[in-house]
Amino acid sequence: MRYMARNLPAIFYVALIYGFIFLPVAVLVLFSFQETRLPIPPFNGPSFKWYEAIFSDARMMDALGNSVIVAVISSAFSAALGFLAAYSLARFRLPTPRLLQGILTAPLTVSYLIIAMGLLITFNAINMPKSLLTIGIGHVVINMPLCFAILYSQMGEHQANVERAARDLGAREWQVLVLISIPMLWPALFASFFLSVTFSWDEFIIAFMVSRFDVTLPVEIWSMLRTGLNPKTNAVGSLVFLVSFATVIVLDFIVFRKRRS
Amino acid sequence: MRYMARNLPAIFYVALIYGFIFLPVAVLVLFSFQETRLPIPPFNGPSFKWYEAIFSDARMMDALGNSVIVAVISSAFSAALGFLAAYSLARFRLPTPRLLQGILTAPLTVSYLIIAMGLLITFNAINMPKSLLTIGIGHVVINMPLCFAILYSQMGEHQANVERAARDLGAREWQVLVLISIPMLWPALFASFFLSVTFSWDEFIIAFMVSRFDVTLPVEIWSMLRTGLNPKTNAVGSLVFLVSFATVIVLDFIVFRKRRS
Amino acid sequence: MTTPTVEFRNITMKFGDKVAVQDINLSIKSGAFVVLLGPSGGGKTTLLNILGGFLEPTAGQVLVNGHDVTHTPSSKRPTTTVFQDYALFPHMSIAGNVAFGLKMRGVPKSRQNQLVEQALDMVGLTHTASRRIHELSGGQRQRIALARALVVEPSVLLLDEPLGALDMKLRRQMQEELKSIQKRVGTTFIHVTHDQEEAMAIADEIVVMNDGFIEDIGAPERIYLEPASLFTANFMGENNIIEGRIIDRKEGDSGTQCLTVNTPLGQIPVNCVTPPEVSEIVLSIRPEHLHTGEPENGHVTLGVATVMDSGFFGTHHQCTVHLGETDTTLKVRLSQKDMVSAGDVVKLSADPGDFVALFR
Amino acid sequence: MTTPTVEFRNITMKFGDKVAVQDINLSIKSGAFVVLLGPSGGGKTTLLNILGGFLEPTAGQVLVNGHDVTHTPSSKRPTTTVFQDYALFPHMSIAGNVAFGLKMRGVPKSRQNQLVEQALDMVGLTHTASRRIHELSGGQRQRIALARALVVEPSVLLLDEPLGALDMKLRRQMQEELKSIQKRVGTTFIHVTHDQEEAMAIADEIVVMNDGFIEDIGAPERIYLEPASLFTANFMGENNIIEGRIIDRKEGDSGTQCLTVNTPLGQIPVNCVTPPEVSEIVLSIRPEHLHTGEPENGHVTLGVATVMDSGFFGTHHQCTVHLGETDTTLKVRLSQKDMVSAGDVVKLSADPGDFVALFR
Repeated sequence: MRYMARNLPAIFYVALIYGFIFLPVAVLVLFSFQETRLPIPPFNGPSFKWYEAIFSDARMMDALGNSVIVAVISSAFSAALGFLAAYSLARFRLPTPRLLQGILTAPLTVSYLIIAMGLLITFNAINMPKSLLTIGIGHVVINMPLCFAILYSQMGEHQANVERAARDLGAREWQVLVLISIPMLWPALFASFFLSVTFSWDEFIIAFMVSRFDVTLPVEIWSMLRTGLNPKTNAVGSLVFLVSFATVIVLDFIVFRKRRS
Repeated sequence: MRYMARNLPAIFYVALIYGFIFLPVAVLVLFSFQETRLPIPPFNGPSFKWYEAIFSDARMMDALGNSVIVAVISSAFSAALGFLAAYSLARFRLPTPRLLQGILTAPLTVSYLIIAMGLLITFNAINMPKSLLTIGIGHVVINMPLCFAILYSQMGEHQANVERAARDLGAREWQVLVLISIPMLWPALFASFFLSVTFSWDEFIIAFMVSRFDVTLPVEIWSMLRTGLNPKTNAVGSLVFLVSFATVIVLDFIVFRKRRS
Repeated sequence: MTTPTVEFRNITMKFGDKVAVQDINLSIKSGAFVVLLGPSGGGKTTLLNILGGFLEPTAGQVLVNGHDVTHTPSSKRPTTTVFQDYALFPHMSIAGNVAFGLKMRGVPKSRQNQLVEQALDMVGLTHTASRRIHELSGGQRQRIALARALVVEPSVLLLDEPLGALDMKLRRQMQEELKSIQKRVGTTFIHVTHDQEEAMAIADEIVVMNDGFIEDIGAPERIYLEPASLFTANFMGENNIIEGRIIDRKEGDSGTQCLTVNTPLGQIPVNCVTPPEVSEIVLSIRPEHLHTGEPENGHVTLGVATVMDSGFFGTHHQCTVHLGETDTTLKVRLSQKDMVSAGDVVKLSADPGDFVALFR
Repeated sequence: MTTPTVEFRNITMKFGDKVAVQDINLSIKSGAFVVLLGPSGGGKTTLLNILGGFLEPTAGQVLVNGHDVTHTPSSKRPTTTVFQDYALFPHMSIAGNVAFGLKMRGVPKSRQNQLVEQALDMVGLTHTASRRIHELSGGQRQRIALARALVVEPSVLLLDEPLGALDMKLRRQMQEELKSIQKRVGTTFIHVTHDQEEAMAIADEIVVMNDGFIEDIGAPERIYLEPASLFTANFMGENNIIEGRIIDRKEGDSGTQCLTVNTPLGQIPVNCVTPPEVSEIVLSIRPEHLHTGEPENGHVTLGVATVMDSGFFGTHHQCTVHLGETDTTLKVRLSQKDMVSAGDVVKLSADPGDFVALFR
């Protein structure tokens, strides 16, 4: 009894919800194409001049470069360390699934603001100067639990059985890891890495608090926002959004194709 | 072949990773009990005087009240709207699971900074004054996709079959919803609500950008941080952490117990 | 003629391009225990869903007790369903589950309690009334689903592979129980399964479905011993299929024709009610109808065969034998105490009455 | 005496407080197809895992070809395993899967290719060599898992419910195939299953396990026809269990004792090799060993019974009958063409040789 007519209100409702969620982002993107200086109606674009302004702004380009470096390197560490943690934990039978769930999800619920404050105190205490390195360490702290949770969820009974089969056929532990476990978990490793990249790419508060001269793009946007919203800030914002959105789409696509082939 | 000795390195590694993740938070909490003004070693506590200072600070207490109001009301809306969206979407068979996964996860990957900028422009455009209401709307925008994803994941084939059984026995649509669907999804609704509460509770950037006079606790912490880190900021930070951590623990406990009984 | 309880008239169901059932006509009379049997994807569950009101057919009509219910929602039909996953309400007590349908019908509370108790008594679970679903075993859940569906006194009870989730022993036990409950309450049961043993054990009438069509309808004995189609012959238990050619047709007793069929195993006389026009046919014979040793009176000899392998199955031995002359491999079922082993040479014979001629 | 291929000596395995297997002693001779049969939780998979090197026993020793392997890791044992979920390597081709064990053993590449081709040929899947796992059907995956485990020429092949995931038809077919491959390669197979029909069909020797103990060991025919324990009698197919009391003991032929047992069905003479000291025993008789109609020569009559219900199962009818005088209910298997229905009254008889005396 799947009547199209009966479904119409439901379709309408889902569309409305999506409109509500994406409206702010859509407005942001729209006004980045505004011709005049003020991002208020009426819209008088489209104009690409604010995008041109960004790309000819050296500070902005530096920040973009920093963002990419921090995102890629910290994500590689997050995925690698998360994999090792998941691989270690998967060797045990934990007393209760609830404890396990707690271990996996607890770090994900700690606020970035709190982590930022904690990192700041820690770096002060050990006299570590603020730099891209400290931002990177901060991003590993927030992304590794995520990678850990994703990778652990893929290490089920079947994975354990396949590893057992490899051992049964004469493989040593390192051969099991290199020839079986890592190749089998490749899609999950890939997904963890790219998700970490998107989270690192648009993380603001940690990057702001543990950086000084070398800053990432979100921090640069923040300082621009001090002079108020204008189409240039919107253009940078849209760019940040576009990159992270594209990464998620590409990720979905590649991981999905990997699983089918 | 589960030798304890062979497992020791793995246990050690997992412990190390957890130490790394929780070290910043632990340091933050530790130095909130510092006796003197500067949060640097050596530790000379424990002293509760900074906690006393917070609770006698009227601005701080106002912010705390605001945070609670925004968290509870916005989370109630998020859970309710998310439920309706999931319930609507569960009526269809979507062409591909990939599309569905995209719909569910895409909003979760948009940066809070971008959403904050978009909201600011939108509220400016419609001339909506900054207030607790705008913060609340912002938090619904970020939390509803989460509630939606959690609730949708619980509406599987079995849930659909149980609803079908209720219809088969003569229940009308509203009876199915009230007598079957909502009671069956109660643990998931509960989980969505409380997770939203924790995310709203410690969200900073949206709250900062769309508020003016009435602010939430993270925004208040931010303004205190302008004068640098001190045991008082650490005490507030620890408090925020403690509340959200306790909420997650309670949530785990209640949802888990609900599922067993 | 009395009105059939259920009538499908030219029912067709398409999902996009895929045709799930095609132009089905089927009448089910009151009080029958009917089994829809077939492989998955054969259309049997689709037909059940159309009757239950969970699917609306692309074309055709469904009548229950003579009333057209094609467009009636499931909540208003005089049918109830026992689902494969039972679909019990996990947040209600056992009594709450059973009472649900009565509550929806506005039955007074005191009468509800009385009927729920009767229904629980029928399935032997009165003592569980206040328990919760997750405290019950699989077999008990199955019984509660049955009680919940029967308590509202439907005209037809639909059972969608209700025993699929149970293990073999429990399954056989529940089959007996289902059969005896059906006899007691007298409600028409329509039961979907892909297990031919289950179908034979419980059905008054079996409807064999394949690929959206009805292959055969009849009593279990008839379907097993004289399958109407090649598909049915293969689906219902093990079978040997032998190709042959009609070389003679004679009028037999009582309106049947007696065909003489030339096969690799020799000429075999077969009786047939509606003989085919073509001369190429196949004969089927079941493993238990092939005999070894000296042929009995009236049996035809089929040649000398070598045993390829032999397996013991408790109540019988199952062998594969090979007839060297004609390069034919046959499955033969021998008795428990016949001891044959690979390499033995046996004489094969059969009662010609056990051969069934099939032309589709 | 030759060394057994596998020897379990006083093997005990505890998981925390739970005892999975207790003090097992078992020898398996070279080239045998042994089936470990029992209900889940009976300890059979634990025993297999101890032999495969995936579990270390709490106490006892495991010997393969006379060498103690109790503490040898699985990678160094001359055993390989076919897992229930096949555990194939999803990121490798079929050929890559089969070659894995050879690669780990450092077999030269050209020899690898040759052996892989032979192994794929053995399971009839040479044409799939370059395909990926997900392109194969369940039965094909099962065959690849078999080829992968056999290509390294293990002393013992362990099969952990390898047919559990297949449907009934494919399952019976794979049973025959397993049996014939085992005959060809001559490797010792140890196969775990909970399906007694599967066990009877493929085993040279069945080891019945329950609750961590071995209940019975023997050839399928012996286990089915003369079960050594009440558990075995009930687990292997259907059975009627009748309580009785020994009222007389006589020396019989060839060292057996002939007991006379008083039962509700009358006095029944039973032959017994090792008679019990107690006088309270039970007799088991299979449904197919109860006959209706005039008793044959040498059979004992068991009384007059009323048919309670009767089901058709294709090759036979299965009935429940009730002996009113003694209030005994029995299961009886009648032939395909015996038509009885509920309410019929039948005379029951049986060959006394078909009764089995059980005392544990």
